[in-house]
Amino acid sequence: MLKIENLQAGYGEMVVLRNINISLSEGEIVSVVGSNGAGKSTLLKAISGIIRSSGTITFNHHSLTALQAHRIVERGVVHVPEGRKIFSEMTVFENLMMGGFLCQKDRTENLERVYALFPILAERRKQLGGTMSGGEQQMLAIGRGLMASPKLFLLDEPSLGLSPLFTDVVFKAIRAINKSGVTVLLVEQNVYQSLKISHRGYVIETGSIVLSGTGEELLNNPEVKKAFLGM
Amino acid sequence: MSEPILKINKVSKHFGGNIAVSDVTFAVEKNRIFGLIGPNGAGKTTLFNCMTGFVPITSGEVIFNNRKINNLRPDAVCRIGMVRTWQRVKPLSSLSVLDNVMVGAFAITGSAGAARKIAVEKLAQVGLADYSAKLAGSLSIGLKKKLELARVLATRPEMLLLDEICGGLNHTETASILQLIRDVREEGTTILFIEHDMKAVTSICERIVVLNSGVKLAEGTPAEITSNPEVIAAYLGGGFDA
Amino acid sequence: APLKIGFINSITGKEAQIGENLTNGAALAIEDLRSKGVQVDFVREDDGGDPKNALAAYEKLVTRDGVIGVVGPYTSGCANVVASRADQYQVPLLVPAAAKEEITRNGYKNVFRLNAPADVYSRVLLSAVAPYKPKTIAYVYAATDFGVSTVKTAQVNAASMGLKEVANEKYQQGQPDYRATLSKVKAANPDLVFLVSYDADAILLMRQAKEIGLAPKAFLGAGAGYTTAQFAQQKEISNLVISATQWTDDVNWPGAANFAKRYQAKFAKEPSYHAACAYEAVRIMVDTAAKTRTAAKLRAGLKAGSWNGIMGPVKFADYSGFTNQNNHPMLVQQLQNGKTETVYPAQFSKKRLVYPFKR
Amino acid sequence: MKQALIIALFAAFTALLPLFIGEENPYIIGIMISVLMMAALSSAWNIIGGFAGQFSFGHAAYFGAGAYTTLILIYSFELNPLIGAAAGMVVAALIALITGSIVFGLRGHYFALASIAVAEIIRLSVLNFEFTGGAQGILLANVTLWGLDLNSKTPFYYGMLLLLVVTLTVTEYLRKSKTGYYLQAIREDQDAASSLGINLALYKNRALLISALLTSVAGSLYALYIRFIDTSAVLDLRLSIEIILTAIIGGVGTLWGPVLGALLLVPLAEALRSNMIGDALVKLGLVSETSSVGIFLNDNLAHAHVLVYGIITVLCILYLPKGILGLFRRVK
Amino acid sequence: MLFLQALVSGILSGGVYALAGIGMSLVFGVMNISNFAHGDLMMLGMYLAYFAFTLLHIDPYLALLLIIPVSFLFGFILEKVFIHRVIDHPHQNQILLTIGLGLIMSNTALLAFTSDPKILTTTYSSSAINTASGLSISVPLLLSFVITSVITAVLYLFLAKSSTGMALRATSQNREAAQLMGINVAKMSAIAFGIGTALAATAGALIAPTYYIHPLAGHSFLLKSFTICVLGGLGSVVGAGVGGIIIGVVESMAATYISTDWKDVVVFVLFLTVLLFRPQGLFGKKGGQ
Ligand SMILES: Nc1ncnc2c1ncn2[C@@H]1O[C@H](COP(=O)(O)OP(=O)(O)OP(=O)(O)O)[C@@H](O)[C@H]1O
Ligand SMILES: Nc1ncnc2c1ncn2[C@@H]1O[C@H](COP(=O)(O)OP(=O)(O)OP(=O)(O)O)[C@@H](O)[C@H]1O
Ligand SMILES: [Mg+2]
Ligand SMILES: [Mg+2]
Repeated sequence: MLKIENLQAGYGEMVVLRNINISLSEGEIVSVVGSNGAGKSTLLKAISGIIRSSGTITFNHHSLTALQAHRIVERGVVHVPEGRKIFSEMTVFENLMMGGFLCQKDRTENLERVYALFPILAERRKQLGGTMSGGEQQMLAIGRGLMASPKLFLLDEPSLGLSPLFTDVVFKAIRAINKSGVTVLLVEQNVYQSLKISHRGYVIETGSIVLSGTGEELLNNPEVKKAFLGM
Repeated sequence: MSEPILKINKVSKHFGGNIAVSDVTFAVEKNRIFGLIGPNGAGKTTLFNCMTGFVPITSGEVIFNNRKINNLRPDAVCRIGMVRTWQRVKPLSSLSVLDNVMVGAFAITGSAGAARKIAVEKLAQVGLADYSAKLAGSLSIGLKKKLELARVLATRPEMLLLDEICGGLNHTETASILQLIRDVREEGTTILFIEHDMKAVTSICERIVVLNSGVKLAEGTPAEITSNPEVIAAYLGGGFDA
Repeated sequence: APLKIGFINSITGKEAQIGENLTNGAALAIEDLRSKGVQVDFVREDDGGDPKNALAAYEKLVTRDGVIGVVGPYTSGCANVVASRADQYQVPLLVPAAAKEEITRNGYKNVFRLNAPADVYSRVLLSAVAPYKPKTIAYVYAATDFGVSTVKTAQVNAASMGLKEVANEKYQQGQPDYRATLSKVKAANPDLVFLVSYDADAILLMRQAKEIGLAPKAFLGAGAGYTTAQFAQQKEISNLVISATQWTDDVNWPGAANFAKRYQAKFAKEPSYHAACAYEAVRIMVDTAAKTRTAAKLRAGLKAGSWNGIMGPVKFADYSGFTNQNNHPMLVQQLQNGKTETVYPAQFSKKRLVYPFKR
Repeated sequence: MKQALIIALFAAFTALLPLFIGEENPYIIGIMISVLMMAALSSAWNIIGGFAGQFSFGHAAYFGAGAYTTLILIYSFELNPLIGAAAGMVVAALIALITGSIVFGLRGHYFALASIAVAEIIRLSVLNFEFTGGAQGILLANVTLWGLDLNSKTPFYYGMLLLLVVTLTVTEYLRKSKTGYYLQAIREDQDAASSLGINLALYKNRALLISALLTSVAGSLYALYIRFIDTSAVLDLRLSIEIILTAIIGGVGTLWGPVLGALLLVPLAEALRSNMIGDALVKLGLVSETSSVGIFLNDNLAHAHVLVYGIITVLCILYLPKGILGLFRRVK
Repeated sequence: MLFLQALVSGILSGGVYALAGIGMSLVFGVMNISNFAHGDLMMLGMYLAYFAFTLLHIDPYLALLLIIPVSFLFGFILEKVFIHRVIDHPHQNQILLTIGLGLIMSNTALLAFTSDPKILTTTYSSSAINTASGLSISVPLLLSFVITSVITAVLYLFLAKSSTGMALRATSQNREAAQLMGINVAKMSAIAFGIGTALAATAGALIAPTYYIHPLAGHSFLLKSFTICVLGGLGSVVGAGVGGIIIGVVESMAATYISTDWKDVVVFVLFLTVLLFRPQGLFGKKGGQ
């Protein structure tokens, strides 16, 4: 479904990603793990068109490489960025509506789904996004992404700042979303949980893929254990 | 039991009709690592904001070193020895990583040379030495968290308020940061620690307060907290196995 | 070496509109001079209305371009600054149209002025209406050098006529709404309303005066705004407004009517008094310079000479504190049925003043 | 240390220049005085605008404070110009402290606009009061004052140079000191800065005060040099904007940026104003003076110089977003 | 009587200020840019109205139907060609760019139309309704007040309710996130600048029959527009609307009861006082982080 070949990306003159090759099949959950500054977020930004890149990215046989970010969203590739990026002077409800900017027909249905997942958002419908707590904003960001009816869901550290209870809720939700037919590319520092729910995973180190395999394989890989799981 | 350095006395904070913190009372003893946990939106960050003068307290008092500091400005709070990090990181984006930490170090020295020395040392401690010349704004999120830590350490605080400093770090990196925090404690700093990573919290904190919807739910040792059924229901859920 | 004369003017900035009239007047003068066979290198400089630029322009003209005489600058501020340097560089300066009295009151040997200074504006205007015995006066004027200077002298002149001041309103230029100010003036019910406005704010003021029904016995306009062709075209509001001017096209000075005609043909608009001043100043300067050829002799030539052209008789004299000042007789004109008519002093006028004002 | 050396070399070089140009070339010296003045003004602005990131659009107020105080004291009380300049600094300091107490609670756009409002209040008050000369301005008729020959350009040249060197030295000292770091921290993130112990109001006021004092000295020198001031020459918003423009085109927040900006913009404006560009084309024989192009240039370039200035501003911002200094950095 | 007259004149002339302020506020709000070319864009509107009147013989108020789309397009293109390139640049660069563009516009106008002011005289340019009690209500100001009110209401509804309006607001708060919602942020900026330009030009056209038309005529309104939109709270349409009327009334009252020359000082003092007690302006939101 998503095929990335020879991807190079960076900021200005600084190259961060080199020669990345990744593919995702429909219905998969794929994790990308790596230490801080390895380039995980950069990879997601390149896919969703926030930053320019060279190489080829094809999604459902269409090239995304030259498309602008908003065109990529139209194709169903939805990115929940790290750092939440909430519309801070809009209410929670308006934030969610902006998520559904492109697929207004499924709006009510999607909204129900989001409210069921994160009841606090329904409760705080009228609060300004910027005044929500860190974790609440994270929920809002995920909810807002869901409002766009993604086909491919790019999640950047969705559990960041969430309580253990909600971390579980989110991982369960990712599974459920995936079950409903959405392909997921997941970047997480919570390596254990993310690999556990993933079909496959990649390990990225200073901008290159150094390891790949099924979730199970990676979890049992001694290097992964040492580097990310603290074992 | 040693003298408490920080006393939170019936502190409340309302935002319009929204009660973020309600009548919270607890005390932190000198030279302890004290945990502050609770579900999202429980009021932890708000409590930090109240203590450091970023938002006015609705009622109650904050006492630091036997001094009431309710109405102190943020910079004054820092100068009497209490420094916080930001959950939503606030790098000084177009300054270099080194300069960021030097700004922290200037709290204890007037000389640029001395500040630079302290900064270099702290950057090495948190593992950012290789990044000193980079612009702070260009760091990845995990690295920015480390920068936050280095910057407050450079102020040599008497008390450190850490807001999810390990968020965005993996287990291995978290472990090294935790070790660093222990070292800092050894040097005489008291630490109040907000974190959702329960493994980290239980492994490092000697005492923990749990907030829920702005109210103090429980207080105790890690063992007491993790076995408290109310805490499990409100916060930990079934997924946690310590 | 060819004869070199400098010209400093404000062709950009706030004063650009009047500056353009001076540019045109000067251009016509040069054209006339060349057709008479006078070869002159005429170096033009813009000061944008900024005294610092005017000084730079003057220093450039006298030390680098080697001019032996300079015409300009237009604005009083710039003229003041340049005038204070003229004796240092010993290059004569002929000020064509700046009104500030000080310029020729500091005893500078190299500074000459063609036009009448600010105090004359109010003097002629008040003399023109004096026979009708008005009792009260109100002032409405722009907060500019010229506005303030003119009203200050008007206050002195009015006091000596026994006029009582009932309102004094200074305004910042460029406002869209003067209704509150004018209502206040209306409430004071003056016989005379003495106005100083530039450009188009004259039209604004008169429009709004009509709106709120301000109708004194006479509107006296001192200042460029009330003498423009554009103002005259707005018959509905401008009829019977009286104004002071340095020059009119129907005055019986030699060549005035002809100048007006040729100016109209060349620039497709009527000349303002600034254009006439610039024309005459350039003509006098170049003519004299052509005969004298050095700065020192030029100064003597200007001092000694006398001329009679479109600005009437010109002679740079020393009187009542002024030096090298042309004692220029100012004119009073009134708009009558869309036409500008010279109504005072009697020896230059064909029509009679209409008093009192009525709409 | 290295920068201090460069400043010293720059000062020595600039101090020697008039020996080669000479008193007989007052026009060039005059332009150089303008360059030095704009460099000093823009460097002084840079301390609050560039380092502390507080975009003051009201610096004309401090310039005007120096200029007006000096001339009023000379004109009305016949006081020594040095006393005038010192009094000007006191007035500028007062304005800075009052401004600071009003506007430093504001952030971003609000700050910029409030600083304009303060400057406009001062401009309009000067215009309306009598003792300031009002709309008529103040003309200093004296040619010598306390033994100083005001017609000579040399004292003003060295005066402005000294002011610039002092400003640069202060800037360099600040930049490497705690205060400089604190100002930059304030520029980047005020919350982060205050959480690290930085007293925002204190440091902002300190920066504004230093900047205002230096600016007011430039105003005093200007007033004595030109000997005529009115609100449009020394208190206008245009002056404030020109100061900022110079800093940005040179490179904001850097030591040498404002100097470079002044070196480029002042002569450029002068060349455009005096139609030197058109003349040069004629002199080089590229266009003939009597050809239609030549006549067009002669007639229109003179009118269009502000237009050309605008075009150059736009091009600079689009293609040199980091200023001239940024260009050098990139090449390196 | 004097009081009532001052109040009525103030409210009516405040209407045009309001429109100028709203245009500025919108550009502020959506693009976070202080537009120093705003006055020059107003000037463009004035000339458009003037030429529509003299060349096409269209009444200036009717000509709005033409002026609004033309100036919208002009603003849209201006954004696409220039402003767009500095959108990620520091604030000061954006300000200077608009200053530069303003210089280009006003000086091009100076070359093209000369510095002679143009006067647009309609049949109602100096007409007023005079009530029995002696109150005079300017006809052109009344008309433009009504037009301003309608435009303000429409704009408010557009921003609050329509999906493009919401997208505009989202873009103003976080460009990157807005992109990720599928919003074409480049287009949104251009639309915002287009609307801002159209509003400025409309304000210019509305004032043309009672003002004079000159290449630098917009400059008198620049500071006023800034004052209004800061007073009202940046980005707030309603705030700018109310701000405009407040400024109009304060000016008029100050001219009546203090003096004409101090009225601007009164306005600025009021402005600073408001900011001292409400740093976010009258209608500005405190917001989150
Ligand atoms: N805006 C930027 N400008 C310049 N460099 C950047 C920028 N953003 C990130 N980088 C650099 O790119 C590299 C990769 O960053 P990225 O954000 O992709 O890391 P990451 O793997 O997501 O790390 P983390 O786990 O900390 O989020 C880092 O070295 C970072 O410093
Ligand atoms: N400025 C504000 N206005 C209104 N409500 C606010 C404001 N700031 C915080 N809140 C609310 O107060 C509550 C406490 O927020 P706080 O940020 O303290 O939570 P937290 O415990 O730090 O949560 P997290 O773990 O998610 O960071 C939240 O429900 C939040 O929505
Ligand atoms: Mg990342
Ligand atoms: Mg928090």
